[in-house]
Amino acid sequence: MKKSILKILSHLILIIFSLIIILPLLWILRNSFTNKLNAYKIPPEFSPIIFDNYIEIFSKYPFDSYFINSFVVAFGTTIISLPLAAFIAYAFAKFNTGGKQLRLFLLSTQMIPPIIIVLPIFSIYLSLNLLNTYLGLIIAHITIILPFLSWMLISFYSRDIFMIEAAARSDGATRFQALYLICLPLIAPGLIAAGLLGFILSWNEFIFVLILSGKATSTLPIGLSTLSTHRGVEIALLAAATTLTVLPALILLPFIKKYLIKGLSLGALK
Amino acid sequence: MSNNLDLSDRRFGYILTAPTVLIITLVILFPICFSLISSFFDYTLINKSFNDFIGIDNYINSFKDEQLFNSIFVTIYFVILVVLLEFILGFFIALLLNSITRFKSIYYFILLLPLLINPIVVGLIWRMFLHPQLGIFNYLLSLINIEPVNWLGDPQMAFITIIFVDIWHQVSFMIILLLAGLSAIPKEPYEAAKSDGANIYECFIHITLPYMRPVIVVTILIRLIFAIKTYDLVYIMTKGGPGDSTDLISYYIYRSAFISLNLGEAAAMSLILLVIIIIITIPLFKYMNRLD
Amino acid sequence: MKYIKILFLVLTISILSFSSKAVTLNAIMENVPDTHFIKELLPDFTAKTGHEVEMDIMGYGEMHPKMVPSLTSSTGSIDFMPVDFYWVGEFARAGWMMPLDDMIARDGFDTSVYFDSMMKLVGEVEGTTYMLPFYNYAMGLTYRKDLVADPSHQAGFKAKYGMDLKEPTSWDEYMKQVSYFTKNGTEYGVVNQGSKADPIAMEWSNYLYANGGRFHDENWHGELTSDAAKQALKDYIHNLQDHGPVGAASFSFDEAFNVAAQGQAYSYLTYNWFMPSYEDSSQSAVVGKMALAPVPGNGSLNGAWGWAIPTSSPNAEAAWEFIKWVESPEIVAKRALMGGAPTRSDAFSNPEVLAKYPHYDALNRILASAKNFPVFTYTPQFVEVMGTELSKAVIGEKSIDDALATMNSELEALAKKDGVYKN
Amino acid sequence: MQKIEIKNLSKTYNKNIVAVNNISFEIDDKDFFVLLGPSGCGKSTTLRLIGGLENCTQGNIILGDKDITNLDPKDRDLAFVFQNYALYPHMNVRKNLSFALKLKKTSPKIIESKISEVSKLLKINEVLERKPSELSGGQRQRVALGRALVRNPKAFLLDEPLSNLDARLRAIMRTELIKIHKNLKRTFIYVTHDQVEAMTMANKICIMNKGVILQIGSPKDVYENPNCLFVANFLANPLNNIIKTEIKIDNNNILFKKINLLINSENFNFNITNNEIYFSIRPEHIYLDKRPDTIKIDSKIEVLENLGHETIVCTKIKDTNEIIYFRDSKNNRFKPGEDISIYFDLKKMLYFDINTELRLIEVK
Repeated sequence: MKKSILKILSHLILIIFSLIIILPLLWILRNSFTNKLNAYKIPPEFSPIIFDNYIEIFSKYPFDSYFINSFVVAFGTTIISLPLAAFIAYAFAKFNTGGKQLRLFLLSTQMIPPIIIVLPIFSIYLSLNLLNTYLGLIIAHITIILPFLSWMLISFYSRDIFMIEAAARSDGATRFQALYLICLPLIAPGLIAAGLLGFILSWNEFIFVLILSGKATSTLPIGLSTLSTHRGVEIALLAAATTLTVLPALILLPFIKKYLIKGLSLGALK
Repeated sequence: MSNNLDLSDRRFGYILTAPTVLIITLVILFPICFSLISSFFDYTLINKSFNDFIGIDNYINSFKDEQLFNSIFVTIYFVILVVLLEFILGFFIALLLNSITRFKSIYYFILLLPLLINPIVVGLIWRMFLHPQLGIFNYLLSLINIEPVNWLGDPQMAFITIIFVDIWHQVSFMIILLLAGLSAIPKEPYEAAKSDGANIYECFIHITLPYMRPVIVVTILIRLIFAIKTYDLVYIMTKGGPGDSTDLISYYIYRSAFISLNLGEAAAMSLILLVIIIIITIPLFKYMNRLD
Repeated sequence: MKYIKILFLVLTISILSFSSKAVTLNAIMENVPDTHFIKELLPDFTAKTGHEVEMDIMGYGEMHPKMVPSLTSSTGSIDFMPVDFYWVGEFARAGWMMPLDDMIARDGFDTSVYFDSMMKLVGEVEGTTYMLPFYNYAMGLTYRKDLVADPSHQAGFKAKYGMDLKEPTSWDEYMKQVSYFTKNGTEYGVVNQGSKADPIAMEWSNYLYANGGRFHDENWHGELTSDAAKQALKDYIHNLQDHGPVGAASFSFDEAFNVAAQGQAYSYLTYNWFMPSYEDSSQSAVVGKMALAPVPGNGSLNGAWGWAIPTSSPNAEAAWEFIKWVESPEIVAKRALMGGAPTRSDAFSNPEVLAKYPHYDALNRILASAKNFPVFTYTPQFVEVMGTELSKAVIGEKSIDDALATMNSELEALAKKDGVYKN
Repeated sequence: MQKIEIKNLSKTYNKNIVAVNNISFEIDDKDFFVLLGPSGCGKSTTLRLIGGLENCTQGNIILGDKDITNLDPKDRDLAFVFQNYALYPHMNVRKNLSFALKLKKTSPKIIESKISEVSKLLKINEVLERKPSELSGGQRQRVALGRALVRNPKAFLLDEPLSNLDARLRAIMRTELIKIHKNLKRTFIYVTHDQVEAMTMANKICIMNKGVILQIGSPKDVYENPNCLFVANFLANPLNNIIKTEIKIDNNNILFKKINLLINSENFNFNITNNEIYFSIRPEHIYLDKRPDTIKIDSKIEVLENLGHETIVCTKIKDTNEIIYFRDSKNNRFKPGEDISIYFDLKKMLYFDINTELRLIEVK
């Protein structure tokens, strides 16, 4: 009895919390189907649904290419960063490679405002012909995302996981096989969470893309900032573009369900 | 004396570490050294040369700069409040999410959404919502007879508003990390504790917290660094105002680099900032090492 | 050896002349209507010259950071660029702009079609022409002409102040109108753009000029502690707090415009090109009700963008072709008809344009009398200082005198640093 | 013929914590070799060192005639069974069993036949498609064992494999392990802290404490002839009776002061340097009837522990505070508080030096 009351209370709090998160987003959704005049009308009035904003962001602005570029860069960054982060975190957790100094070094590179580093990187890229390329953007994003993912994953390599790894080693696995056949699947919740954050960080990164990209490789944040013009914010277009921006979450949903919600039962350990 | 196996263990560690360290070093170390050097010169984008060595003048100027100190204090308040509130709220929500089984993915999906929205957009849309006359917030408040709130036009209120919007936007970051940590805790200790008659609170103190400690420390550490680097939100929402009530240090440095084009001074301020961050994070870092 | 050299030279020249025949010009442009209009007209340019133009369109805030790294490097990726008057001093000082005098003389481009003040703002720097003016954002008074024309208000105003209600020409008259229309016919007498940095700095400059003040004298000695400046700031705070909406201290032009566009304010001192926006029924509830006038008391602040060619431009000659094309009378007239904000004065007397946009008459008057903001290397920094100090004065964190004194001393310090200050 | 030789093996953690201190021993082929000792004695570490899961600080491990000290675990061909099984939680039982074979690139056919053979032997053929988390403790234990068996390794290293099972299952698995060992004819190295397991399964027991080896020998040997007090104490069920006492020798008699026990000195031929010693007598060497070479002691019953098939009797020796345990094969024979006479088997009494705790050697 007491348990079910607790459950209901939990859901109640979660519903309120979800509402706080989602109501502003629904208001954005609503504004994406109206024009600026109606978006700002107080008290709000019902207005006929129009799709002009969605058409305009693709006809007047190259949002299709912003989307593709964002996907390529964020996906590329995540795919490359994740294994590297998993490897270095393993080395930190298991062998304490490089000691505290290396860990602190890795993190301290991220404590400097990106504005300061991006200009020298611009000069390097200029001479290497990396400006306005996917590769250049992905490399830049890896450097600012990798340290965080590495740190995040250290704590997921628990003693239990190393024990199972030991079993694999005595079963005849090489160090590397034990790492990717056993350890990586076992830290899947951590990897998914890290991958998600890596993707999000790259998806939203602004300064590096601004300086290092060009027309061909500009990502969504640049496109979105375009809508804040000197003649005012194109709020209806912005609402439409934002609505599309959060769509990738739908793609991520099955992964979330599989790895994060259930968690990985390590019940077989004991 | 170490034997071959120790050696090959260590070698394996180096092999796994090398790619990351290499990339980071190649891409970031040069810019950092560059800015370190430029901080000792009158190095501006207008006059890009290392001709005018001025020693530590940039640092002295920074220390004399009242605005900079104001920014540092504003940033410290901001970071502490944001990280603390987001952590408490995030941990609470993560625990709730971890305890339920139904509709979990729906909640999760919802809280993921704000993270996918660019901070610039977050700033713009919230500025619209919080418009004193034309925003939906004050309209809703007016329905229950509350006077229009001056969300961004009043120094104290603007600071609170920025913090609120940041929490709205970023609290999910905490939730995702903490929930991942929670889902990696084995179930057995809880079952054992419950059979020993422990209540929820005792389970939390004696099982959840100890298991979660490393994840908590890392989460706070990472969030702390991100919070210190926040600039887009104030750039969009307040431009650091009214007055200089929301003038975060990263935005200050941004202006010094891109508006004043004074890279040498911006670099000096960045390095001062770096030292401050390290001073703040080292206790956390030490604490974490003690856990191993 | 000599022959090889000659051969090489011939080769280079032929390559250069070939490349000048058909190149792709790259530019970073602001996301404003004019940019989109030019984009629409580009096929005409390509047909005439064979050159293609690739425009990377972005928000104002992103342009400067985006352009600067490219300008500082020896091999540029930008062929021509719009330059905000903010950046003119800085770009000239850094040597990022190519002098255009030779080309102008060679091709006989007539620069007298631009207002003098416009050429001073975004044309010449210390006698050298680096830019041709592109589009203007001079500030004016936008106000509710329907309210002014309303007989009941005319009677009421006359009864209260003993003067006729009409388009205000003197500052005092305007201040009375602001006071009159507050909570009377509409919600607010005025809406201000009080947000930090450029919105408040630009807006207050109109107040300064309208009160007869100025930033500095000929020798760059600051005049911001003058009585006129004090009165200007007093007026500004008074308007913002007593006759404007709550929260105007945080408004950027977007918020302020929306208040006016929703019909909640009698007047808004702002950029003239908000007029087409007021007439756009998808964002305005005051279609046909707004009028533009010079800021009363000859207070209009000038503002404009110019066209420049970076010294690092790989295709300078083709870029000049483009600027000549885009500033040709026909194209400027077309841009004006599409709803742009041109700077050529002939566009303002074009009957076709005037028929479509009656406010161009007022704009003509504004541009003829508009005063410039201090243009020097440190304009952006000075705007920052102004933004902070004015904002502090508005929220009461600093007294009017203190804020103005700080602005004054910072202006002098920056002018000294730049070398324009003369003893 | 694969003999395992451990030579001067040491393991030190963090430069100062010595887990294993210079140990040497040999394991013959097909031995069931048990490393026995209390927790933290270094037995598990020794096993992990042999398996290559830890790197030794010093010493050598020789398998057959090959030095495997620095060999990677995968190249040692030794199968490990872990105390908590360490099954791969993300793989089902079949995949758990086939993991090692797949790594060796064994053909699928052979893998299949191996798995069916082993799973039948261990009675887990019904659960092959389940994940470890869906198995009972006993089944998990069998899978862990099966994972080692399918590999047909040179030797099996078992680290307290039965300790997580309940008493009944443990007894069953014990016999099964003995059977498996007999059938496989392979070397088993088995770590446990349970002397019953050690005694029943081993053909050689190695008793460790504090990182050093105390005694190695057959179960009978170490049981009957413990070389030190620790071994004597550890190999006893339920408890060894150990009494620290002052002795007094006069003429032909020796007096154990603590319990007022006077025995004839022909039963006590030791050189002692101290007038204090430990002596021990196991519960099963205390009788209720007089037999040859026994000595009578009067005592009073304190507590009776009825185990069903026997009773553990706890008595207090008359006029002392010393408690003595012994076993009575009949139940419900006594009542607490009752006075009884018990008989120590003089031939089974063991004596230990008070300082070194080593067994006192009989002087001939």
